[in-house]
Amino acid sequence: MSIWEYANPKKFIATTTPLVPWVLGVAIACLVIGLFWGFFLTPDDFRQGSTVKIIYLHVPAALMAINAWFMMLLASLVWLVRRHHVSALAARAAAPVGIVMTLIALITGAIWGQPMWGTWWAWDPRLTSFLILFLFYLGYIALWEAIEDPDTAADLTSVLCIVGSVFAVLSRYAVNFWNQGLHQGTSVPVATGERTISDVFFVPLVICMVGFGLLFFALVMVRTQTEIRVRRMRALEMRMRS
Amino acid sequence: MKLTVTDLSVARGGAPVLSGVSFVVNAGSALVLRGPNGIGKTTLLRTLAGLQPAVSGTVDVPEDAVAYASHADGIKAQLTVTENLAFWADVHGTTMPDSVFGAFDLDDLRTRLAGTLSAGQKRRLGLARLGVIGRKVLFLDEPTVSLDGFSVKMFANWLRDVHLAQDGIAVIATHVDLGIDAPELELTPFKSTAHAGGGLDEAFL
Amino acid sequence: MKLTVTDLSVARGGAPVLSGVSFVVNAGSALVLRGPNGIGKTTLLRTLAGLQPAVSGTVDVPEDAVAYASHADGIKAQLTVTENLAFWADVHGTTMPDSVFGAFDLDDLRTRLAGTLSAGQKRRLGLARLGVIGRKVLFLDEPTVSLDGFSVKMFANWLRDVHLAQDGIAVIATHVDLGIDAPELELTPFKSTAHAGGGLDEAFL
Amino acid sequence: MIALLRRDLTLAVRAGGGFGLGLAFFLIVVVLVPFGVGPEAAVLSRIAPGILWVAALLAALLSLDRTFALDFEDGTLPLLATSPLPLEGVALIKGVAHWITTGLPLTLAAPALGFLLNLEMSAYAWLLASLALGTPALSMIGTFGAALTVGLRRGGLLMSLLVLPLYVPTLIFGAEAVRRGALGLDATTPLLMLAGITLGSFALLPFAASSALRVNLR
Amino acid sequence: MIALLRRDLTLAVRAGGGFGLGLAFFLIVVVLVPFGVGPEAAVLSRIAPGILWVAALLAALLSLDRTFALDFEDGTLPLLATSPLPLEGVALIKGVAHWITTGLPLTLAAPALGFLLNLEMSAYAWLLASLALGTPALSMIGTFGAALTVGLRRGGLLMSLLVLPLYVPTLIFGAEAVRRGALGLDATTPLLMLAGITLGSFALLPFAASSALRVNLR
Ligand code: HEM
Ligand SMILES: Nc1ncnc2c1ncn2[C@@H]1O[C@H](COP(=O)(O)OP(=O)(O)OP(=O)(O)O)[C@@H](O)[C@H]1O
Ligand SMILES: Nc1ncnc2c1ncn2[C@@H]1O[C@H](COP(=O)(O)OP(=O)(O)OP(=O)(O)O)[C@@H](O)[C@H]1O
Ligand SMILES: [Mg+2]
Ligand SMILES: [Mg+2]
Repeated sequence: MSIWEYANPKKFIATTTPLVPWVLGVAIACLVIGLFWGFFLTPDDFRQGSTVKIIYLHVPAALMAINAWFMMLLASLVWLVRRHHVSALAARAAAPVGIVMTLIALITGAIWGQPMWGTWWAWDPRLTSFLILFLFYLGYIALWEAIEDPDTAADLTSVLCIVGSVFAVLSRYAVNFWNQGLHQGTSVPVATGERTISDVFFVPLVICMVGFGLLFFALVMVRTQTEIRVRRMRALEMRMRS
Repeated sequence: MKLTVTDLSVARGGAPVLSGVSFVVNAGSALVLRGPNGIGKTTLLRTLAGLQPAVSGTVDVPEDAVAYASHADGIKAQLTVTENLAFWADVHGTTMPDSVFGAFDLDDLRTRLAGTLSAGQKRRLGLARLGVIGRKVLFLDEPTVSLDGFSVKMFANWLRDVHLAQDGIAVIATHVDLGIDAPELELTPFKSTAHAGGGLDEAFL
Repeated sequence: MKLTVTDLSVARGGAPVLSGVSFVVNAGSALVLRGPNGIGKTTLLRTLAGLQPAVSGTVDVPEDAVAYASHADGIKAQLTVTENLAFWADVHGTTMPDSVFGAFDLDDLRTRLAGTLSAGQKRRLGLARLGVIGRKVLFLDEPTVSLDGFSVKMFANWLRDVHLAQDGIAVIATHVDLGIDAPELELTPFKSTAHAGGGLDEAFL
Repeated sequence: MIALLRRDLTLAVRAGGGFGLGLAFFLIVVVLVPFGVGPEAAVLSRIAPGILWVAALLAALLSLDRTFALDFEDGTLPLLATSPLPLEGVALIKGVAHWITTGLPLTLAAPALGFLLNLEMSAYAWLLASLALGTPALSMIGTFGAALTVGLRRGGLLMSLLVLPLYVPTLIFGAEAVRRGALGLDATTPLLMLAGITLGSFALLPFAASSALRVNLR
Repeated sequence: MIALLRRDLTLAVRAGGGFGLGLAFFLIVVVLVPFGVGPEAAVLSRIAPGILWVAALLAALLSLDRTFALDFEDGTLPLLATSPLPLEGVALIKGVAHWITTGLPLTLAAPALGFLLNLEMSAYAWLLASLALGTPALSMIGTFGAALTVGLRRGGLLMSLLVLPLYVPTLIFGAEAVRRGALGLDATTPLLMLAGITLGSFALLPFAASSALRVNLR
């Protein structure tokens, strides 16, 4: 059987319903452990003092903010090519979660920036491109909300998501070109395996990242289920009426 | 040329509207769609013209022969009557036959800005567009709204003597009597019942 | 109450359209305006309703009893049928009679967004507004456009049994037969001749 | 009149977040300026009061566009004109509705955007006060502009052209108040002027707007 | 397609100076900024490149608004969709027409407005070049946004929200080119990037726009 069978709304709900409590449970466990470990069991950084602990919220949130957009892009492509309703709804469900992640990254970053750079906000490329990402999320969600017919909305937001992705990458480049910035580069490059961060900070950070990832996954599942139920109610209403 | 509709189901706003509509219209003949308000005439015509997808069933017609005309007939208020028609002729790559002004009683209005026409005059201009674009298969949604009796007759004459006589096809939704000799299709029997299914949201049930 | 029109001349876009129109409509009766497209029915009705000034002549009618309704009937697509009507009831300080939904066959459509109605259903909603605002003198411009036969009859019934029966007045421009028993006024004889004068630009001649 | 206000607000919400969009535009203009001007904090903080006010003004302007146009196109306006509501009241209500959907959220959000432009700490109170006092004037002046251009197909742009010069005094006093605040000076005078402009426009412009509407309906 | 272009230009002229209005808006934004920011020449000259570009962008945006909306409301769009013109062509032509009525006059007028903001002498050539290369991208991106929002009643504002983030790269490279010019540096790289964005948009966005149109017509 093919993976596309899960694109059937009924099957999707049946499969994910038992999954959600587990994923959510593990996510919360990871977050509790990771945050507790990070906040209370790691030493203060020799330069940054205790403010370094913001990293346990900031970095996972930033990561998920980007991944959520990737997921939306994928789901949009699936919707445009194969027209599975669940994928369109999943994209719709992911957007608010993604924008909240973006906001968490922005806000924790701003709080961090105050002691580190002496300012709440600086037009640093990394920060700036996050702000742009926030705007893309905002536009995407606004477009979903503005259109009455769900299929039309799904089509148009998918087109927007694809075009938006291209321009988001372009903006990232442009912003780099425009300003070299204060924000540090990545210190957890997945590909090379090198890292510039010590193990004491690294292990709880990874636990937090896993926690955020699973939390995102669980939230998207729940929200997709809700969207499916909304559509089902709509369908029932139509049937009653005609 | 021939318009063949087989077992067509159409939906609007996610709700099934009509189902199981089948008919054939041969070259040189017209079909009049009848039915009470809200039965689905507009939805059916838009589907036939390819402006919205069918839920199921097929519409068989050469796609580049189709034209659609509804209440909103794409008239630009800031262009004159002639300019409006010339634009559509240009878009369709045809030349504008001068006879069209006579056929739709627009002779005196040629240089008037379309925005200053009365309701009926504007509608005549919208219909004249059909005489300009040279399409063979016309889907007309209430073409004679706000026309006076004389103009209705004029339009019927054009349809019979020009369009159908040249092997055209027309499917017309209307509530009034056009005075042309065409078979009528009452749509009430095709109304989708509650459990007919086929709406776009069916997948969720 | 009485509508008295004396020697009225009306103009549109600077050109005289009709001149010397006089008539009286008594409480409880209607007048049907007839005439070919472009003769000036819309212009006359707008002048009667006070939306544009008359060139000469007088319209005598209590101003706060007047309502005007045309093709564009002020329906908001994003509001439901009930909300649309409730808004107009509120604006006119009346209470919405529940019977109006029955009278215009809107019972099943109460909670539908007006944007999702078919052409005829929308028009019924526009007419239902007249039953809500409680105005006594109605100026109606082609009220039955795109209504089916049954709905036309329903509207005629409402007009006769509700509006006129309560001493209302109605002046209606239409090209179709409404099936109400009212005197007709053919406007063709009042058409302004080229030298009739009375246009707004007369002062420059 | 309450019915009209309620309807306009309902429509603003139903038509896809009427409240949010003016705000979003404000946000975006404020965000775009640094992309144009460059990221230096000193420059940004210097021009912040002016930019915030210009952005507020443009946001108000853009959402004005269709205040009357929608009601004109679907024939609501002639119906309102023959209703018991005075057209002056209609114009006033439109101004108020525009302020609630645009000016108010804009005022509340402005401090957050001040951060982005590195606005001086001392200026925030003045920013809030000046916007609260000044944006109603923007709404009412804009409503007048919308009434003037309601019948025109490309009204939006023409309206901007007519309205922007009328916005100049409001802009000058508003930005001046914030700038003085940023410098730690007293900004009571420009604030009083703003209040005066707002009161004056609400007292007089509904009449001008309604006569413009009446002419456009002919 | 030429017929469509010709008609759009005629309509722009007939509807009350389509050419002039985008320009006028540009002028007014540039004039308003000194009112907000204050009159010091040094500050103005520093921010001039950015402000000119932001103003150009807003002018382009505001006149976009009804690119498709008018054709949608009066039913032209479904008729074009069933005509022999490919919808991609329609979208492309709309972009071109928008550029001719807005981008082109704006480019030509920009140097004059540079004077108002005390732009450095060395920057004028770059200003012209960057606008000439960048404004077509603004038009085409905006046309895409207009196609997305054509069916919505309050489309104008939503369109701005969708389009402005897409404008960011164009804005950055455009303003950067002028700024480098003002500092007497070489600005070839940003200009090349601008040209790339313009070419890319004209190559790809007509397809995205036409698919959005098709969906909106359903
Ligand atoms: C609003 C402001 C900020 C935003 C939007 C932001 C955004 C991001 C993003 C997207 C990442 C993930 C990068 C990656 O892993 O590749 C990240 C990581 C990080 N950020 Fe921020 N940041 C902000 C402010 C700050 C501040 C003020 C600091 C402290 C000086 C900071 C320090 C870090 C650190 C240490 C990392 C981890 C980098 C790594 O080790 O991978 N950020 N930030
Ligand atoms: N967006 C929508 N959502 C739900 N139902 C809709 C929507 N749009 C239209 N409908 C319904 O679909 C049905 C078919 O509408 P359609 O416009 O095709 O009718 P019609 O036969 O053309 O009627 P008329 O003679 O009044 O023009 C109507 O009952 C209408 O209320
Ligand atoms: N702005 C204008 N400039 C010049 N002439 C105009 C203008 N507007 C309308 N007219 C003309 O005025 C005349 C009267 O128009 P009106 O709309 O009143 O006619 P009508 O009787 O309502 O016609 P219909 O039955 O077609 O609705 C028409 O001949 C019309 O062409
Ligand atoms: Mg219909
Ligand atoms: Mg008329």
